[in-house]
Order: sequence, then structure tokens, then C-alpha cells
Amino acid sequence: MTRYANPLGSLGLVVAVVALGVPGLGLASEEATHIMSPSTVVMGFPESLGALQRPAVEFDHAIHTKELKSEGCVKCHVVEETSLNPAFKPALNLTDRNGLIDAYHTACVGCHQSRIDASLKAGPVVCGGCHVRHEAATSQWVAMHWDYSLHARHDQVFPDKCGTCHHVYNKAEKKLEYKKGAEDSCSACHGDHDEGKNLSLTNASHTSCVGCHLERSKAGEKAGPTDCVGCHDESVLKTYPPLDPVPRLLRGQHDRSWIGAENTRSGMVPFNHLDHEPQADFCSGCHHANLDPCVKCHTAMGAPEGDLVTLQESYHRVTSSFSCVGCHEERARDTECVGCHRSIPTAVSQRSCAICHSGPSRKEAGPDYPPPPATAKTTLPPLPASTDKLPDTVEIKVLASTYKPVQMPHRKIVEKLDAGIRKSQLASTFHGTTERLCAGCHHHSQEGTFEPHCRACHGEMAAAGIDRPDLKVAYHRQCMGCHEAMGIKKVGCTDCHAAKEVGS
Amino acid sequence: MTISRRGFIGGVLGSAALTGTAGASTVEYFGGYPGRYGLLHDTTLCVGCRSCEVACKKVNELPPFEGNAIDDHSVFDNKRRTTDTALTVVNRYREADDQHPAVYRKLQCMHCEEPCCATVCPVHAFEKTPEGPVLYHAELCMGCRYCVMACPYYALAYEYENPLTPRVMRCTMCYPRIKEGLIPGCAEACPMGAITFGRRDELIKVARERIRKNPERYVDHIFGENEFGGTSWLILAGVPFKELDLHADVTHEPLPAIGTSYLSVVPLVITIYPGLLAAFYAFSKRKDHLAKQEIEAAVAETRAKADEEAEEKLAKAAEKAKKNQEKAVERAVKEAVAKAGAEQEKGGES
Amino acid sequence: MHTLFDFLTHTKGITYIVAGILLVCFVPFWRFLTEREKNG
Amino acid sequence: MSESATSLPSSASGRGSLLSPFNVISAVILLGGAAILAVRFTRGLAATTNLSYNYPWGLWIGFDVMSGVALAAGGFVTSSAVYLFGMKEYKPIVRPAILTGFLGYFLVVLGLLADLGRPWRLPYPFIRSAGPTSPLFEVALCVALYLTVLFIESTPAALEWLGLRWWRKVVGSMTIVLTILGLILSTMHQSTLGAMYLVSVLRLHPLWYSAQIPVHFFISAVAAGLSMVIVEGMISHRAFHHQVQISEERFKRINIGLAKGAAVTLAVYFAVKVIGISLENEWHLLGTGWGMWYLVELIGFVLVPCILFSVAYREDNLLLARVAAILTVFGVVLNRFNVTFIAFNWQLPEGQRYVPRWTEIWVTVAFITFAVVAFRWIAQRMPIMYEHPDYKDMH
Repeated sequence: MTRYANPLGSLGLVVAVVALGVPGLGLASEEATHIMSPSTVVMGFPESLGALQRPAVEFDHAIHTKELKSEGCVKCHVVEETSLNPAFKPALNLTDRNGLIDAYHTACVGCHQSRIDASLKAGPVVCGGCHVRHEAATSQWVAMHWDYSLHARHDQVFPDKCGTCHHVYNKAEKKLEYKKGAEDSCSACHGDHDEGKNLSLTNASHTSCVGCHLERSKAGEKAGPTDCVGCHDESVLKTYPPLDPVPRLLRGQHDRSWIGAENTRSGMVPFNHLDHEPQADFCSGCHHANLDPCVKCHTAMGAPEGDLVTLQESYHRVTSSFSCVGCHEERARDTECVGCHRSIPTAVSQRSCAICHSGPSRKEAGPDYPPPPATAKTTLPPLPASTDKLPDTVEIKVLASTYKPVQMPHRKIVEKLDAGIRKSQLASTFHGTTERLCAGCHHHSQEGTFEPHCRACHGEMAAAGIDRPDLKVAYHRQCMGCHEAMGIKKVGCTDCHAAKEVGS
Repeated sequence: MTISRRGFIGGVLGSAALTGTAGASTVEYFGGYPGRYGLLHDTTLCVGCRSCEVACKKVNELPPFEGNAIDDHSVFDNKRRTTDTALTVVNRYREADDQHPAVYRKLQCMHCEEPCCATVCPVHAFEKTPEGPVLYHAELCMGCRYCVMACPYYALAYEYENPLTPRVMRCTMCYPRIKEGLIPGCAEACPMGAITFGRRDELIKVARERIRKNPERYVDHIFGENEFGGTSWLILAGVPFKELDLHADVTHEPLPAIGTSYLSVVPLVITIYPGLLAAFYAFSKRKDHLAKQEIEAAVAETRAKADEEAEEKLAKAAEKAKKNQEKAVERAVKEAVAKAGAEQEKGGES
Repeated sequence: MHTLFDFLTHTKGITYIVAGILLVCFVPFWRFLTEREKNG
Repeated sequence: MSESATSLPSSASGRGSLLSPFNVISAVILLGGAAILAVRFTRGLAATTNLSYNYPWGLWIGFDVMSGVALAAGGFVTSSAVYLFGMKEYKPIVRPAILTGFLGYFLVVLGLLADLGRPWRLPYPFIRSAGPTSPLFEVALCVALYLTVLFIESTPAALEWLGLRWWRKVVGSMTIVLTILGLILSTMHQSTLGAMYLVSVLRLHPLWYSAQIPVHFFISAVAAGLSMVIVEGMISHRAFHHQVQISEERFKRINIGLAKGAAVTLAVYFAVKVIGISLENEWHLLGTGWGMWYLVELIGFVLVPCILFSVAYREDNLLLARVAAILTVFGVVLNRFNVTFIAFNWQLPEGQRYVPRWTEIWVTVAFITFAVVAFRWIAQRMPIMYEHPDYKDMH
């Protein structure tokens, strides 16, 4: 019989190959969600030049600014006196795929390699070093956003020289010029991508802002941040002290003006611009695109430039924070108000129409109508004294069995809620009367009364089909739900009702 | 993972290619008993007060908690499961932080629409009642504990300490109370209404309504509506279900269908094998038979050949004998003639 | 027949009985079939 | 010893004394087992096992039932090979294989009786109330029937020993029907034992879980059966050397033939397992910790024995075949352990895993000892290892 190769040898070989080969197949390991620092830039690659074969490179700008401090920004960016182009210099205006790839590689890998040769700290030179695959990546990068105090600080540096930043594009002479009274937000004209000379918002802002900061800091003057973290890191933004007091930003807006669409019969709304300004961080709180009036884009029937949002929607959409009603509903979720408003459906209630539309209709007012007169602040009548209708304490004993009855400090609760309402003009105006807040708990009673009693609807057994809980659950959900929402730390069983000695 | 039951091939080695569609190959849809009950568990309302555990122990006459075990929250530090003396437990799945309250969930038998505990029981000790609960009959149970092993919710417990009459211990959805028109003990005891008892189809509508009303509060999914064919307990959550140890991304095919998918092949084995094997046996017998015939034929042939040879040999032998005889006769004649001749000479001489 | 479990319990129960009977009937069938060979 | 027996090789007269080391050890084990079972039935399963709510099935089900049935598959494999597929040359090993099968199934029933909460209700599925949708019902039915089939199939040796010639003829005539019935029943419950795990879609690790787990269980049972025949042959051949009539060469020829069968079965088993992984697209799981353990089972205990068997067959090397057989037996037992409690509840944290208690191991060993003692008692008296001279021609 011919002897084959030693059987155990061939066997060992087969086992080794299979044992090693197979597990290599699946070394994917679930990775926790990958968090990118605020100064990490994902290197873009224009889709027009075809898809990326390897995962996009996450470029850590902070390390590079720290390491290449001495060489300065000119190493990668085109820097002129008052502007810095954020685009990567070697890759500027390259349009062919391989050219762009080579440009990136020679610049980055070349630099790393030369630093390694000079035995300096350097980045990776191997493909996998930069092109790393991450499943779910979340970034701490925060879009830079303006507020009144930041604008005022710039105003102090360039008093009444709005032309430093604001400009308009003169189509006829094809040049930028400053026009008084036409100052607007950058995003009004600068979009997501460069359109010819009109740079994208990213490029435009970095070019002018960062450029100016760089130039002033080089000249030793007080200047804003020049690194990514300065504007894009939440924690750093918090460290900038807001001005106190913040001067009003005047741009020719009226203190009070009428808001009313043509050929509508409903009364116009006397809008107090002065009181509303401090409610938002910056003008962009309501003027989210530009400072033109809403009707310009949000036409009556909706237009493409207004995302087909009709004029009515732009004022009344409950889910948007730019619309009047939407912003009011948001205020109703503040901690003082959320106790009751959490269970009040967010919808435009017919009752409150008259509160806003209190002016004459467009037709009655005629062609030229004066701005609305200053109206007195609405102050609610004070809380009436305790009576049996407004008792100091209420003893809830109908269910007392395992626990003692509840001594509810009714007066204290009403006073706390009332104080919150009295303090806010919005709440006072819309509540209209002091008794209005009673509907928070007595949610199906005539205003100011407490008939019918909870027991009337919430019986012994829950009506599961229509999601109406039984009495015990109604009490607990109402009280504990409100406490939890308003951050009141009384949610334990014995916080409200004492336990009976017999033990739980 | 999608395992298609219908396409399962029950091929078995050593037999003819035995392909049978082994899934529960019925196209009829079983909607369950109309008007059956269910319970809606809203985990966003649960505050972890464990009144349901106390009520459950009282209703089922189980050993109560010692002292005020209710208030010590250390019990939430590690996750518990149902045991034979605690048919329901509340676990904490997320600690409270300043923005969000803690997240709790109540564990108990889910009373599946298509119970796999009932399916795997060899003595049919479980029964899905028209009212909804799945009931267990201890008088049939032989304690094989296959149901405890099969339950995907780890909900069944067993009396291991009981040597002679161990029973499977599980929630019965307070079936006696339901029959009296009451609601289960835990639903009645829950102060926050986190457990609502009602008709299952109504509760699904209520759950959808709650999700629609506060989209930011709930994950838009009702657990128990379809998972493994659906369960009587429906769960709403504010956090992903995976964090509540609930498998929300499983097939809607009921476990009984998956569990019994192979059993449709078994009758096929019973019916196909005899024919197959008898054929095999006949084939091998016929082979022997043929082999035997060949042997006989060969034997007959050889005998026939042998006979012929024998005859030839005989014939040849006979011829030779005849020739020898003739030669002998010739020789004798020649001798006689020679002798006669010699006598003439002698006669002549004499 | 409201639940799949009832349906499976019913059908599989009967199938076992039917399959058992078929199995038992196979033996006389086989004998009936191979009668001729016996004396061959 | 029936007088009518002519020159029977004398039974194990050499070691007749009761106090031989084998007897003493097995007596100790059996008494220990009995004591533990007594405690089990007085103070419940909690006192004698580590079973828990998450792990209702432990070593007694994992080994005695799951592995016991697989290892006892030698019976139906050899009897069907000889009587149905006409491989006459394996006839001498049929009887020991059938006896091993019968004792194996007896061991399964013992394990079941120890593990069941109320063992006296074991016949309930048939007499009291049947749960036909349950794979366990089908297994119980088949194991009960197959136990009787095996019992009848192993009676010829006893009848010969008792000299009941007429009965022996009756049983002889039923052999073919019994073998067919045995093969049907075995195919059913070997695969349905696997189907019992179809329902634990989430609790059994995806690498071990597969929609074709019944097929995996059946093929591995055939492989285990063949290997068990070789291993049992090795032991009984040496233990009852004086009784064996066939020549060493013939016995080796049989074992090498079995090795070939086992090699083919293991190759098919390996293929079916790999298909199971690709059908569920679980290649990536092979990279995880569980994947490593799965590969230990798949490569170490399926591929390696398969290669050893094939090399043993090519080189005609009996020792290698026996090594492969032992490895396969351990492999199938490991697979059953993996499915029953190692890869079961794979998501549970480490602390809650199941580890058999010493009492469970002791009882299992006691059952095995009981089976070995019974085998030895029967083989000494009845014509298992040899053919009874008067009944040479019968089936």
C-alpha cells in the first residue's frame, strides 16, 4: 500500500487552514457610537467626481492648528489681508478625480512623511490611518449662532460702521456695496454651495469673520476666536460673558405695527415688536430666513420660496418655533406652565383668536392707517381670599384605605401657579382672568368652578376603551404628573399621604 | 433574521429526497378569539412603586414581602425575574437623571396570542381561553418543564423545592377575578394607571392614540401587537424596547408555527418509509434471488458442460479402446500368420 | 377555530392517528402485493 | 445454562468472584446514585440539582436524554444496514449493537424518570391527554414504541439462552418488520429531538440554532451510533474475548467498514452545519467568542474525526478508527451539551449560567454503570457475542 504523506501532518495542515481562515471572515465588532469632536472636519469630496472608495477622512483641525502653530494658516489656506479661504489650498479649483485625490495625498501624506523623516510628531501615512470606517457617528460640532449681545459687542468694536460686515450685491455694476437700512443676515443670500462669485455660507463666513479675527489678532488688537472650537463648541460658547445691559439693535423697525393680510375680514393684530424682541435670542428667532416681511415668501396660497407654507400657516403653525402660535405653545412648556399645559392639547383654540385679532380689519382701516396705539400691560385681578370655593386645604379621603387621606395644600398650589401666570405678559393676556388657571386641574368644569367633582367621571373602574382612568389613577396622574413635569420633588407615596401603621 | 418556515425542507439522510413544505402551510389567518381581554402597560407612567407586586401576592395568596420591602429601592439595583413566589416583578432599566424620570417595566407572563408554552406541552396542560388568559392545568402536568425552557419572555417559574407535587408557577391574568367581572389585581392596584385592563383591540387603539397625542413621549411602536404573533400584554415605552430587554425586532410568525414546523415532516416519514424500505428490502432480496438464480444457472451450465466432456472422453476412450483392440487383433493375426509360416518351414524341413 | 394553536392541536392529533393507521395497513398491503412471490 | 446447548464457550468463569474491583466500584456508584435519587424524591430537585428558572433542563436531560438517544442510534443503524440494505458481513455486530441500543434507551428513560417533576405521570401523554403539537409528545411516543421494538429485537438472544425454540422462530420472522419499524421510529425521534429546540429562536445561540436543526440532530445521531458501535465493539471484544467466534481479521474488516460509514456521515454532517451557517448568514458570528467555541465543536469534533476516519479507512488502521470514534462520541455529546445548556440562554450574564452539580454527575455516572453492568450480565449468559450453534441459520 503506498504510504501517503504522514496522515497526521496533512490533517494538521487542513485544520490549521480552516481554523485560521474562517474566523478572519467576521471580525466586525459592534462599536459604540463614534463621537466626533467639534473641530473635526469630514473631508468632503464632490459627488460629481464619483463615489468614495474608502470611508471619508475625519480631519482633526484642532491638532493641526496646535502642531502647525508656527507655520500658521497659510500652510493649507489661501490667506489675504482681511480674508481666509477655508477651502484646502492644494485642492483649489481642481476638477478631475485623480488630480484631486493626488492633490490631497501629496499634501497630507507628504507632510506627514516629511515630519516623520524629521522625527517630528506626525499623522498616519497608511491608508487605514485616515480612512477609518465608523458606524453611527455623532458630532459635537454646533453651528455658530448669533445673539443680541454678540452683535452688540461687534457694534462696540465698529461703532455705526455696519458696512464692515453687511453688504448688498449691486447687480448693475456687479459689485458689493453697503446700503444703509438694508442690513440682513448672511444666510439671506449665502446658501449651501458656492454659486459663482456668491460664496457658500461656510466659505463666506470663514473668509470674512475668521480672516478679520486673524488680521486683528496678528495686529495685536482684541479679536474673536480664530480656531474651530471658538465658535463651534457648545462649552466654549458658554464661556463668553453676555453684555449687561444688551443695547437694543436698531434697524428701523417700528415699536408697534399692525399685522394683517390684504382682503381678509378678520381684525388686524396690533403686534408689539418692542416687547417681543427680548423673547428670542436674536432677530433670526422669528426672521429665520431674512428680515423681509413674512408675506414676501409666505404668500396667501403658499409659494416655492416659502416652502409652500401659506401666510396663515407661517403665523399659526403650532409645531414651528418661528410662528406666533408655535412660539407661544413652546412658552407654555416652560417649567412654570408645563404642569397644566402638558395635558392641554397643543392646538389653536378658537377662544384665543380675539385676543390677537383685536384691531380693525384691513378694509375698515382704509389705505393709510396709523400704527397701533400703545396698550397698557394687562394685569390680572388679584387672587380672591380663601372661601369654601377656594379652600386653603382640601382633604381627599374618598379612596383612603391603605394610606391616610391626603391634605392637599390647595391655596399654596394656586398661589404658586398664579404667580407664574402674573409674571408673564403672554400668560396674563391669554389667560385673561385669574380663574382661568382652575381649568388646569378641573379640566372639564365651567371656568372658575369645580363642578363636576372628579368622582363624577372617574369612577371605581377605568373606562379603558376611551382611555379614561379610574379615580385613584386620575388623582395620581394629575398630581404626580404635574410634580414630575415641574420638577417638584414630591413624588414618593408618603410625600402626599401618610402610611397607615398597619404597614404597606 | 428571517427564517421562512414555509420553505423549510425536511430532507432526511438515508431516505429518498423527502421534501415536504413543513411550515404551518395553512393560508387561513387566525385572528384570535373576538373581544378577548388584554392589558396595556405604559412604562412611561410607571414610577416603580411596586404596588402591583404586593397586589399580585395578595390575590394569589403568595408569601408577602417582609416588612415594608416596598420602599427600599435597592431591589432595583439588579434585574430580577419572575419566580414561583413572585409571579410579577418590576425592574428599573434606566436611572433617573435631572431631565428624565427613571424607566421601569413590569415583567409577567405575556399571555401570548399563540402561546408557545401551550404548543410545546406534551400533555396539553395549557389552554388559551376565549377571554384571553393562558391557563395552566396542574392536574395534567408531569413536570417536564419544556414550557419553562421554551418561553421567550423567561416568564415561567417552577416549584423546584416541591419534591412530589411541583407546579409551573405563572401569572393567570387573575382569571377568577375576570370571570367575576373584576379587573386583575395589578391593574387595580396601580396608582399611575400604568397598567390598563380592557379589550385588547380597544387597548391597541388607545395606545395608538396616546402615541399620536404625544409623539415625543413614546417610541412609535406597540410591543406585543405582532411580536411572535402578538401577546395580550401591550407595552408602550419612551426608550427603545431593546433597552427594556424586549425583542421588538422579531418575526410576526407565531412560535407555535416555528416550533411545529418540523412536525409536518414526521407523518411523511411514517408513510413514505415503509414503502421505501419495503422496496429496498425487496430490491436486496431480489438481488439475492437473482444472485441465487445466477449461481444455479452457472451450476447447471457447468454440469451440462461437464456431462459433455465426460461423453467426449468416453467416446474418445471407446475409440481408443476399439483401435487398441484392432491393433491387438492385427498383431495377433500377424503372429498367427508368422507362426503358421514358421510351421510350414519346419514342416517343410521335416 | 380561532387560534393557530387550536388548529395545530386538532390537525396534528388527527394526523398522528391517520398516519398510524396507514402504517399498520401497509403490512397487509405488502403481503397482498407480494403473495405471488411467496410460492415462487 | 441450558442442557441442550452443546459446546458453549464457557461464560466468564475466570472472574466469577463477587468482590472483583469492577463489581465493587459499580456497587459503590450505584448505591451513591440511589441515595442521591432518594434525596431527589424527598427534598425535590432544588436540593440535588443546579436547575433554575432560566435552566429547567440540565445534565440529566442534556446527557441521558439528548446524548443517550444519539449514542444508542447504533442499534437501528446496524440492524437496518444488515437486514434492509443487505450488508450481511456486519451480522456479527448486530446483536451487541442492538443490546447497547436497548440499554441506552433504558438509560434515557431512567434519566427522564429522575428529571421529571412527577415521573409516575410519564404515560399521561398517551392515556390522559395528548399535546400533539409538541415535539416532546412525538419523542415520547417514538421512544416508548422504539423501546418495545428494541426489547423484542433483543429477545432472540434470551430465547436462545432459554431454549424456547418456537418463540425464537416467531421473533425471527418479525425481524424485518421490526427493523423497518425501528428505522422509522428512530428517524422520527432522533430528528424531533432536534426539533424540540426550534421553538427557542432567541434563547439558543444563532450559530447552533437553525431551521434544519432536526436534520443536524439526525445525521449526528447516525455518526454517533456508528462510532458508538466501534467503541462498544472495542470494549466488549476485549472483555468477552473468549466468547468471540469471528476472527480478528473479520472483526477488523467490520470496524473499518463502519469507519467508512462514519466518515461519510461526518462529512455530510459538516456540510449540513456549514449550510446552516450560510443560510442564516452568520459568518460574522464566527469572529466572536461564541464563534470560537462553535469552531472548537465544528472543526475539532466533526472535521477532525471525519479526516481521521477517512485516513484510517485508506490506511486500514484500526487504532486511528477507534480514536476517531471516541472523538466523534465526545463531539456529539458536546454538541448536545452546547445546545442544551452551554449555548442556551447565551445572552444571560455569566453569573446566571448553569453548571451541573456533582450530584447530577454522580447520578448520570450511576445510570451508565447500571447499563454497563446489565450489558455484562446479559453478555455473560446469552449468545450476544457469538452465534448460538442451534440457531445458526435463523435471522
